[in-house]
Amino acid sequence: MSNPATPAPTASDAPLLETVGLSKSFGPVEVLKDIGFDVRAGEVHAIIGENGAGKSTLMKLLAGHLQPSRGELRIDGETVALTGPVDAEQRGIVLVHQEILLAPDLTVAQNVYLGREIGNGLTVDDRAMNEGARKAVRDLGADIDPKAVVGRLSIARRQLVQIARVLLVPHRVVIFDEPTASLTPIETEALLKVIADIRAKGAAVLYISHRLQEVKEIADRVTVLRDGKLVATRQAADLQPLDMAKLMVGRDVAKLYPDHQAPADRETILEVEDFSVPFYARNASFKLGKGEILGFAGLVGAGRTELMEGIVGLRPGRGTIRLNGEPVRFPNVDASLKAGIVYLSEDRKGKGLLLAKDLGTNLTLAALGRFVRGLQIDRDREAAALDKAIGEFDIRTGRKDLLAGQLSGGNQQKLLLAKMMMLDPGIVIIDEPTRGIDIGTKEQIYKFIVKLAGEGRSVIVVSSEMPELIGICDRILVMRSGSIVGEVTGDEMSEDKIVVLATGVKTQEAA
Amino acid sequence: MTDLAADKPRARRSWRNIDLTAVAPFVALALLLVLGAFANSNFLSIDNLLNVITRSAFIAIIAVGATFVISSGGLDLSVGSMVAFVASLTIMFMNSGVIASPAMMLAAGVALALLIGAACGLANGLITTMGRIEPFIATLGTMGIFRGLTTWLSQGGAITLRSSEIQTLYRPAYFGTVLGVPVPIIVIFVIAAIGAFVLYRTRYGRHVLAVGSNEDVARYSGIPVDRVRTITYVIQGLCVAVACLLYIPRLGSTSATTGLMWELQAITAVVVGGTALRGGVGWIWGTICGAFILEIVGNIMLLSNFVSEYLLGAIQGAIIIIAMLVQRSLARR
Amino acid sequence: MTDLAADKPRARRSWRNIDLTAVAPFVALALLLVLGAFANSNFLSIDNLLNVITRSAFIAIIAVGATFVISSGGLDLSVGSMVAFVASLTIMFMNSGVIASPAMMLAAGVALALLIGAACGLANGLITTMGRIEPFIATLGTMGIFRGLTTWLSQGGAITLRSSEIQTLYRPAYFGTVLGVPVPIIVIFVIAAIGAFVLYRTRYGRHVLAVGSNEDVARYSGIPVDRVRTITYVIQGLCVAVACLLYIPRLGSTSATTGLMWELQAITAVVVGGTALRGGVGWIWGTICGAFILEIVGNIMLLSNFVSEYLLGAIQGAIIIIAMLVQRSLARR
Amino acid sequence: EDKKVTIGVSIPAADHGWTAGVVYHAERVAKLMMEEHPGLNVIVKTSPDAASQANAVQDLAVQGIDALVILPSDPDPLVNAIKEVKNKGAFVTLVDRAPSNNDNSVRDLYVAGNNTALGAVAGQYIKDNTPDAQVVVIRGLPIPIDQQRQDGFDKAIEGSNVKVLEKQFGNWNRDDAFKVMQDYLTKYPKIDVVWCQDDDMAVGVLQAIEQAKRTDIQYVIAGAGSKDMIKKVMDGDKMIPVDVLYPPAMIGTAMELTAANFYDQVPVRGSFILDATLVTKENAKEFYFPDSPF
Ligand SMILES: Nc1ncnc2c1ncn2[C@@H]1O[C@H](COP(=O)(O)OP(=O)(O)OP(=O)(O)O)[C@@H](O)[C@H]1O
Ligand SMILES: Nc1ncnc2c1ncn2[C@@H]1O[C@H](COP(=O)(O)OP(=O)(O)OP(=O)(O)O)[C@@H](O)[C@H]1O
Ligand SMILES: [Mg+2]
Ligand SMILES: [Mg+2]
Repeated sequence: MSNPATPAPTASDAPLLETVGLSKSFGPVEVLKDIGFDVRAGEVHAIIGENGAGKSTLMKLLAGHLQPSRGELRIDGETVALTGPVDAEQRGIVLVHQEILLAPDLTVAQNVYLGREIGNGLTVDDRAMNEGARKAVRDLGADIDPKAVVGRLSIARRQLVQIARVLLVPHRVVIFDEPTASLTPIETEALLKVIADIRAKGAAVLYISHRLQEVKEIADRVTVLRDGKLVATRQAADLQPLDMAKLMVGRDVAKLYPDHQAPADRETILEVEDFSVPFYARNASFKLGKGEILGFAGLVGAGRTELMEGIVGLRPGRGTIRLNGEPVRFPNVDASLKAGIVYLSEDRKGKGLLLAKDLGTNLTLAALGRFVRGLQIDRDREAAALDKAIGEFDIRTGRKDLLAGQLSGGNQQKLLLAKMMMLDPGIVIIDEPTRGIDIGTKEQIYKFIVKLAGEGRSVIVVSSEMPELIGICDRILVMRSGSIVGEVTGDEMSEDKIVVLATGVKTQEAA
Repeated sequence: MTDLAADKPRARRSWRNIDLTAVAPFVALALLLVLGAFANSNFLSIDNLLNVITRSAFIAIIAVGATFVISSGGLDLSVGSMVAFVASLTIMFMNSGVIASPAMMLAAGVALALLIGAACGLANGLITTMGRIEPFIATLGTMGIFRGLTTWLSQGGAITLRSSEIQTLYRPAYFGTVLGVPVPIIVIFVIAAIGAFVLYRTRYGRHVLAVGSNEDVARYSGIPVDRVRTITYVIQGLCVAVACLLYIPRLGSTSATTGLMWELQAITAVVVGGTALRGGVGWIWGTICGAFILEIVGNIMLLSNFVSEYLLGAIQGAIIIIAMLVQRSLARR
Repeated sequence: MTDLAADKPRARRSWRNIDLTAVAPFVALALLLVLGAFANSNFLSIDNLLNVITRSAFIAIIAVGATFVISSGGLDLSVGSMVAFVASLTIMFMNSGVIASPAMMLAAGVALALLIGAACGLANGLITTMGRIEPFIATLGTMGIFRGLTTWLSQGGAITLRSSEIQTLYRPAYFGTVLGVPVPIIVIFVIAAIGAFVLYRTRYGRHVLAVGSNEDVARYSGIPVDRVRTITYVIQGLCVAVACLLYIPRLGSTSATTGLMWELQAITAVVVGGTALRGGVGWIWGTICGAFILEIVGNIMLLSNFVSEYLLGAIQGAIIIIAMLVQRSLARR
Repeated sequence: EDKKVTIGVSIPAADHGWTAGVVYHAERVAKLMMEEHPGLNVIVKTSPDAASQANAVQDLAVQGIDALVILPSDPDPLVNAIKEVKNKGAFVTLVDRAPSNNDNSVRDLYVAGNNTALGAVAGQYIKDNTPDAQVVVIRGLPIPIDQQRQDGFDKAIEGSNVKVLEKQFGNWNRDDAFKVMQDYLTKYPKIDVVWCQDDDMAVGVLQAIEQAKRTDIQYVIAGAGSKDMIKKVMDGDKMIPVDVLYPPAMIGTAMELTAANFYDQVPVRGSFILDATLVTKENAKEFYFPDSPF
């Protein structure tokens, strides 16, 4: 990389980037208060905190996407006022967003080089850019056709494209805002290698993640935010994941996964037989018992999301579905919702919430029928439901009149969960339930899933995080390239076993 | 209850972000009224104002329907020719004499107009949703179809309501007054009130806004997106029919040029009223205000005597742009 | 690695989704040619085809500009009246006699037309971008302004090119041929080729598509969104000017009705050609094909004997819808 | 004479050559009349379509008028609006376009060109000069006056050998007429005469014929009397041997007559129908106004 200064690969003492009394308010609400911390060349500095603690906001301030309300930002000891993301990029500060920011109609290569196309003055050199993009993506351990249109890629692939795009900019500080949230272990591993590489070349990395194990592995220092305030900055070596969790949440997080007894003999409630979703899933068959928590594991692109979307009628699919023994057909989601099956999309911004509408509107959207009195929507009842949901799901929001898009990522997930639970479903399919969710909230969501099962509802959890599948599921099905390739239950449930099935490659340990 | 506290900030916020968008068209209207008063002393006379508001009825009523279509993310360019088509068929039916009693005939004609309007709207809705054709193009196509059929029905001439009994009976629908208020003005406000109720208070209205805001989210929430969209076009068709029912007693006759360009006026009224063309929000009362603005601009042009008649179109265009600029600068904090 | 298997289905899918969208208009065109051959034996004669393609030149050229505007997420409803405005000013200049030599005068006129076109486009661009007014409304406003000014310039009548020397000199620009190919056809293809080059091969073209696809992303990527958008309108204005330069030698005169409704035709051509109105993609060659389709539909109607003259508009509307349905059903796997 | 009189004049917007002529003459005559009668105020308003013309009439009434001179863009839809003004006591002069019910409940004075005659004169000329002609027709817009012209034409050639090959709409627009003519030329190998009903459209027709280099077409008959076409007749252009007059200046006639009702004690109620004169090389000079926009 073309880093202007290439200090020794060890962390130097002079801070590259420093904040003093940095604060940010949205309207009357101050979401960041007096943040003072620093980033040194050649270090990986992790930022952790609960959902809504202000991590993304802080990063946006550093990368010029937002302007601070108070306080200052110093680069190489010099106070600067960033005018925008482009200004920050020119100073070598680049940001991989938490949300995916790509132009959906353009190809991978076009996105990767957007705004800094290769070419002579006038024309662009597509061949060179395709090559460059292919290489950049391959460096991240993925193989994506550079000519593919981004809008048709899965979220994980888009995330990789976005990372590739940012890493092509000459950089001194790279900020990753939950880069691994939508990645599976294999891609995550590749990304962690890339990060180590960046550090080795002398640049600094700011790394946000809710996967504390990952933080422990990669970070040199850890800064913890809580409620917009900086709680502590420590050497990573001095902290265990549970310590981090404690600093974040402000209390002990003893046990992440709740106890949960699988009922002995379950009656089958949902039976899927030979179900195919064209281009994505082939001949899937499985049964779901009453009160069961069934996991779906697999690598990114295994077709789990599409299979579930096919089942609930969001995509055209073929095959037999039996509900309580009766064959049913779901030509659209409306039908499956009426049958008591809800599906929570992994893409909460694109498919889960109306970002430009308020919380109440979002909460009641799917179950609006319950809030109608006469012809009218009963707004009092709607407001009461919002209060209840905010309490029950612990949605952290300064004010109730925010728009859904102004909630932090994790709180959006909780709102989505609350929204779909309004339907009082018998079967819940949750796709990536804890993507981008802090550890404290995770604990709550797991508890909630187990509670659902305890109430006699059935839950399907699609997740790329194997520990959570193992932690809460009664049974895990593994998908590879669109097919269900195996099942692990009881004591067999281990990451190794799942990885073997998911990749089709025997790992050394397993062999 | 627990909401008392929450209600306050909501009010404040909405005052900042939302209400100014909603208020802006009314400010523009007020400015125009002042301008008009300078242009001609008769402008602010009750007679003139009632005249202007009365005749904005066609566009205002159609634009209420357009607010639904637009806020669900659609567009309907066919409304102008739909007016011609629906009104022509209705007049032809009333001329046909299949029912002897004029009153019964009139009632049947009204029902027929509503039915045809709804059917035309349904056709638009199905073509855009089932056919997956961009609304712009689908309704451009039906615009040609409706107008073509009208031309064919009229064989290039005019279609005129013949029965003088029906005419006499029907006349008050446009020219009558209730407590001094012309009937069309009452109709405008009734239609707008119904529209506002449906859009803001009912489940269907919520669904319309959700679909316009993000189609995927709506679909994943189990909202029957295509049905919701289709119904917006049916509502638009019904509004067109109501406009026709006022149009027939006023002009008593249609031809191939009836309603020419009204679609653009209706859309302009909606947008001047603060509704964004990309969908997701809809301001029924703003729309009504937008329709008044358009009509008043024309009225001022006519009453004032300093504008060359050749420049009328140019000035109208300029005023629309200025009205939008006023609105934007207000809405932008 | 794990993805090798995954790449195959994707390749298949993109072949289906992308190429068919691009191919669909050509399929529709081919179907129309077959239909035309049945309608009248003269239809496929070289003379007729050259006639039709030649007269599609105005819409085709304007639609190339519209492809830029639309794929950047904008819309320009003012192009029709811009044609009238630019052509009128140009003729008036040529009539003014300020330059003695006809050839010089012609050259100056051409330069002036391009200049005015670009200026009109710039005005549109600035109003939409700086004024933050929806393009639909902004250009509806300028549509009124341009047409109003034209009416005023012509005092409602026609503006006719008077100098017969210039006329003789200029005539071949529309009626001339090069190796048997009419000049306007050559101009269509040259403009389309330039347009395709700019849109697909240059940095600016890339930015146009990025802005249309997602404005925020473009902004974060350091693309000057407003400037890119404004320039699309300038390109549109230049295309309008080129169309005017072909228009003037054809009839040698303009009036207040010149270019009426051309904006709708241009937009229809763009959409029939496969470009989506929401922006982000643009098919220049599809647009050209769309313009041919529109003109050929009219031509077939006239050459065939089964359609009543009153129903022409209806059938045209229906054919546009059918063409779109064909396109969608091809594009949808 | 210091009698204060206000005359409102409502005419269609200048959207093609003929209406432009109407606007021109209305303005011209208004100025002359106001010079002649100091107490007279003439307000001229143009409107693009029937509905807005109904509004314009209302707006004129609001300003207080003693007489309304109206050339309706589409007569039937305007009847109600006109009646309203008349019922308020204003003197109403209807120009050119008659509603289906054209009696003194609608107007006091009717001044018109003769649309039926415009068609009939053209038909008659074709019948007389080229008795076996194959004719193509380009109509205007699908509105009643167009229908009247067509009916007159059809009536005139009834029973003769003149054969109408086809009728299509050219929307009183040069470009559309050009296209329609091009297609006619493709479709019919032999065309003797073109009747295109309006001078504006003739411009497009002539260009299309010239471009196709067809020699079978003997002549084109247009109508209205625009300065360009009258000039061609005057110059003996073989393609335009005659023109059928339908003068936009009739609006001026109507305004003068209306003023006469107030200032001259002469009866002006009733119908005044102007001839659809056939303009030939001999009489063309009388109808040539080089300053008019039309
Ligand atoms: N534009 C905005 N307007 C108002 N409040 C906002 C806005 N953006 C963010 N917030 C609020 O600021 C707080 C911090 O949000 P931020 O996105 O920085 O959290 P985070 O730490 O990144 O959380 P997560 O882990 O869920 O991503 C939240 O309470 C959020 O609701
Ligand atoms: N845009 C696309 N076009 C064609 N095929 C695709 C596309 N996106 C994904 N696929 C293929 O579809 C299958 C499943 O995709 P997807 O990544 O959504 O699965 P998933 O198991 O839900 O993954 P995730 O963990 O991201 O939810 C894979 O075979 C993948 O290659
Ligand atoms: Mg965040
Ligand atoms: Mg998935």
